[in-house]
Amino acid sequence: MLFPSWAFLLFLAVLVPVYYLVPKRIQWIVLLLANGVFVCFAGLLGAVFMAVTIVTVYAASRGIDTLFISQRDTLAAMKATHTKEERKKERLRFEKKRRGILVACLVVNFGILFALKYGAMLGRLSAGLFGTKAFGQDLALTMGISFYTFSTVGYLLDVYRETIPAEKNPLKLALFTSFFPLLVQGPITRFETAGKALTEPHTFSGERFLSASLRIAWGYWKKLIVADRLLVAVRALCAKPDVYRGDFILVEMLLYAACLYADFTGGIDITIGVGEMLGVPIEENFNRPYFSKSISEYWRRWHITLGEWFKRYVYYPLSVSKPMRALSKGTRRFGVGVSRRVPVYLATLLVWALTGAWHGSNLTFLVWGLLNGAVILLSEELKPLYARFHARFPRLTESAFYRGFTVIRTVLLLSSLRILDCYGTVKDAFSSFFSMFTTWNWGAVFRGGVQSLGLSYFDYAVAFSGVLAMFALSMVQRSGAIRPRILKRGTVFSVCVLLVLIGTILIFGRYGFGFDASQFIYNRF
Amino acid sequence: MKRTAILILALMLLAALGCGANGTDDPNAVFIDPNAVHGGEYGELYFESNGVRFGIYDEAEAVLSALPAYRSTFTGKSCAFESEDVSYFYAGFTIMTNEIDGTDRITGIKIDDDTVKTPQGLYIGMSAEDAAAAFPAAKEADWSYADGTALLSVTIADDVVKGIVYTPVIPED
Amino acid sequence: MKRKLLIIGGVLLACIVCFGALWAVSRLCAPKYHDTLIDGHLTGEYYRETTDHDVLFIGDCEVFEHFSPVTLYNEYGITSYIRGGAQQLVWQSYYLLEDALLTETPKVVVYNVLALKYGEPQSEAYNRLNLDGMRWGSAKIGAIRASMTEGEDFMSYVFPLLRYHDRIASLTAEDFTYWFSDGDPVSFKGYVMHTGVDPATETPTETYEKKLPESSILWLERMAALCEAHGVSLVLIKSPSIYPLWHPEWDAEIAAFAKSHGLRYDNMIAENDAIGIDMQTDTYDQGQHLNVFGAEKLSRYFGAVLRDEFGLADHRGEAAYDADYAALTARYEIGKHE
Amino acid sequence: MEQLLDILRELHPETDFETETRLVDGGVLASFDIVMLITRIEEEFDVVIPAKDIVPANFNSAEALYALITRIGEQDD
Repeated sequence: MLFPSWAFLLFLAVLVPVYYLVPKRIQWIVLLLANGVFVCFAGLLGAVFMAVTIVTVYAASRGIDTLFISQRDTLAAMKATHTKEERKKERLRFEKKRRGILVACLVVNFGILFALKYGAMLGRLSAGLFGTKAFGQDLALTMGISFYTFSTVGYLLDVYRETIPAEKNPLKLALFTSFFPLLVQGPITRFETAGKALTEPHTFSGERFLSASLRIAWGYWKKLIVADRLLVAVRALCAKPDVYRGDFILVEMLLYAACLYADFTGGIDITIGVGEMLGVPIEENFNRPYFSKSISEYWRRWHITLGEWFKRYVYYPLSVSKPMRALSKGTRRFGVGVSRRVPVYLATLLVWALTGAWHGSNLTFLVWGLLNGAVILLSEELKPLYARFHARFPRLTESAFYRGFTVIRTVLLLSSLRILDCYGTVKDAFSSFFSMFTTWNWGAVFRGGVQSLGLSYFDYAVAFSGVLAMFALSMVQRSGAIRPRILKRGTVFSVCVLLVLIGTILIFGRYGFGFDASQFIYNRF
Repeated sequence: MKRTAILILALMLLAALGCGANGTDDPNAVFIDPNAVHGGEYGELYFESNGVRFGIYDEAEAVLSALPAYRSTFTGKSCAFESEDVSYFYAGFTIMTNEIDGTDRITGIKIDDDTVKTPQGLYIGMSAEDAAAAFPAAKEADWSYADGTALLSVTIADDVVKGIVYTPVIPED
Repeated sequence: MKRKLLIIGGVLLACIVCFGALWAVSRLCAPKYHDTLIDGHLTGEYYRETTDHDVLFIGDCEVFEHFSPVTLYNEYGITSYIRGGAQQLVWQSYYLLEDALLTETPKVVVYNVLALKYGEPQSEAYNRLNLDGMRWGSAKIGAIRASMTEGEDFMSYVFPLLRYHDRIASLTAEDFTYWFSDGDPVSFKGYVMHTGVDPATETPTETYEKKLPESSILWLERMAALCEAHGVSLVLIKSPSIYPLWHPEWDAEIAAFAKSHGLRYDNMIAENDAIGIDMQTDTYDQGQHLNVFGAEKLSRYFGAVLRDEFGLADHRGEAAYDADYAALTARYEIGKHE
Repeated sequence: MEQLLDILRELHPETDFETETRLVDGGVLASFDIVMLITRIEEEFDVVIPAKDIVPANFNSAEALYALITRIGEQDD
């Protein structure tokens, strides 16, 4: 059940009042039932896989927790009677047992994820997938499996690391895993924040409801007016790599950058808005990413929760793991510089390969991930060169022009990498990208090219003004969030803003049956 | 499009982008819409009469003027809308045309009686086995054989070919 | 407390203004069907009627372009109305009849059987043309649910803005002139007049299914039962167009159906000697539809049949009808001589 | 403590590590630097920093980092 559907709006319209009318004690149970309905509605098979994940993670986390307790008791008992060596041996024995449980659980969950994702790939030879949007639809059967698997496994790893105690009540864990807004486009939440808040009682507050509605409306606004409209042109451009080459690729890059931003941030705004409406805080997933000045900064502001997850549970553990440390010592022969870089290089590339694979099962995503990793490493290596450049031209590098230039450079760099999302094969992606430097057809783009993409001038005008509105909002957000300021000017003003948003969505949104007179070809065969 | 000079090493990718292109295409060529409809892509599913070869989506005017005069015409009106498809009656077959993006194009060729044969040798009234022998590929496709933009539909009733018609393949995007 | 009231008042006012604006935009964007695609205007015009009707014609363009209520009244005093629509499918005809029976009970209902060859929903465009103008009620809901093609959404019928919002980029003068008014009727009690002449030549042949779709016959059964329940005589006709073709097997099937249900069935193509339609002068599109001269001939013929068979009263002389049909005839004559 | 400050200055000469208390949150230490830092600390202090301790709280300031190193040091007694 995707966001722009009557079913989802009806689901919300029923859930929110009921959620606030039932006694506080059973609010979270109502939410759990709602999640159940949502998941089953999306597909029974998906519900089965989710149940497996919840059961295995719950069992593993309780197992690990009890092992911690018994370890503490036995060690305390042995303190008086055994030597330090024996106590250390005992501690290692417990650790081995806990690791066994953890690994078993990880294998089960990531096994399901891998089978569903790569099973789909082996079965499908069709053209390229789009970033997260097509990815979400592609696995509609198993609604949001990549999101809830990651957040639930993250919880298990936190328990394994003793940063949080295991949740005693399995239903509360089920509530965390199956929280319905997260199943469409994420983000990947942490148990400490969302998990706790889900079970706490919440009282209805008019202002929070209004603020949440504004955010949801803004999410729909970006999705239906900008994203779904530009997607038509992007799809047309990507469908025929042999026809749309040269400067079309630059147009494709820019359209796709705006389209994906509007779609992804729109979806997340709806998710966080729904969470806010139910009193559940959800981590921000974006922080005005297109204003980043470097690629590593960009990946700290785009899809933040995924980046955090990989850093916390893959990147750091990997880079300090025994094999990595042994490797680092082993390469000391080639000099300190090399031995210090080895763990970082390997960890970064592996994490980025996994990030690529997470996005989609097509080879293009893997290459996209590795390229991202390579560019990050490259820009790190060039840091000294940057420093020297800054030193020689301090005045230039402090100027606003240079800062603006770095922002544009980062956006173009990321958009270039994102071309890999568009095409089914890596060959197509690369040949299209490099055609930008060999073919000069800027004239053709504006003489018939742009019109052949399925959008009228009106559509381009609406999409462009939509992008301008998003850009303007980002500029305003530089000095703090905008919603408190709207709310500060009174309820009536906020309601007016909300109604204007809803009105413009209804009129300019790209949805429903287009009134297309040409479809009336009277066909008698 | 002149681009400013860029720090080569750090901006390896962007530098490649900035070096501009040596124009291989004619810069003011009008772009041909790849989704537009045009004739000549019907593969082996064409029809031939009086030495004139034509098929689905060919321009109607050219074909009609090349062929000898038609017997008469019929303009099919849809109930409410102005879109018209015109039928041109010839000896043994009928050509149907429709206006697509401003030009009249052939959207149907129907064989009316046994006085004419398709290039593959199919005619009205032949037995089903002879038809299968004459055009095996069409038989495998359950007598609804597509090639390029054209679709050949053969109607068979009690083992005799009753109807042969070429129509456009409806793309299911 | 006063502040709270102010807020609630302000919010309510904002909502009213917003919904008002959306209603206005919705009316602006909805196609008007007045100067172009006029067939879409027919369903709604029925509700302007002030007098009732002894005969109701229902069906597709072979009905609303073949019978002239003006001729029927001026020749025989028969009061009639045509509830027709472009490619009006059998279930749409059923529900339009059900809708009409809410407010009046005619003596005779005449249904053209050509549309029986379509067993399932055909085109979203035709659905909107025929159903948007319909009065809201169980009949309209039934008609929409039975007609919706794949991808159509019931809510877009309830709120037309959801369907036509794209049209904001392609509005014409017509949209603004008829923004808030429906404009004068485009038909003469449902009859759409054509004055052109385009003689018939030859019509294409086609391969066809021997038997009419099962679902269509079921709907015809329901229509017969509905008429019986209201004590209305149902007459089945095949209007005398020579194209689209009405195949002999279909004709036999309907004749059998009529016999088994005790209904009258006129295949007007076969009865043409009595009717006297000449497809060289009485058609405006090579025999597919009759022009005004053909329609008058057919009305003169069928009026006598209906009067004799069903004993219809001659309402000429009754003030209410005379006034109504006099105005209609005046407009009719202007249209005929344009 | 001085030894730790030398390592930090080697990575980022332009930052004043005595007073800075938002090394990670402020974006000074990227994930890249943290890994390099850990390998250097393990060389200098011969101490193994487990993955679970790599959290912003421990790396936000030099003092916090030093406290972490000493804590891990005692744990193995």
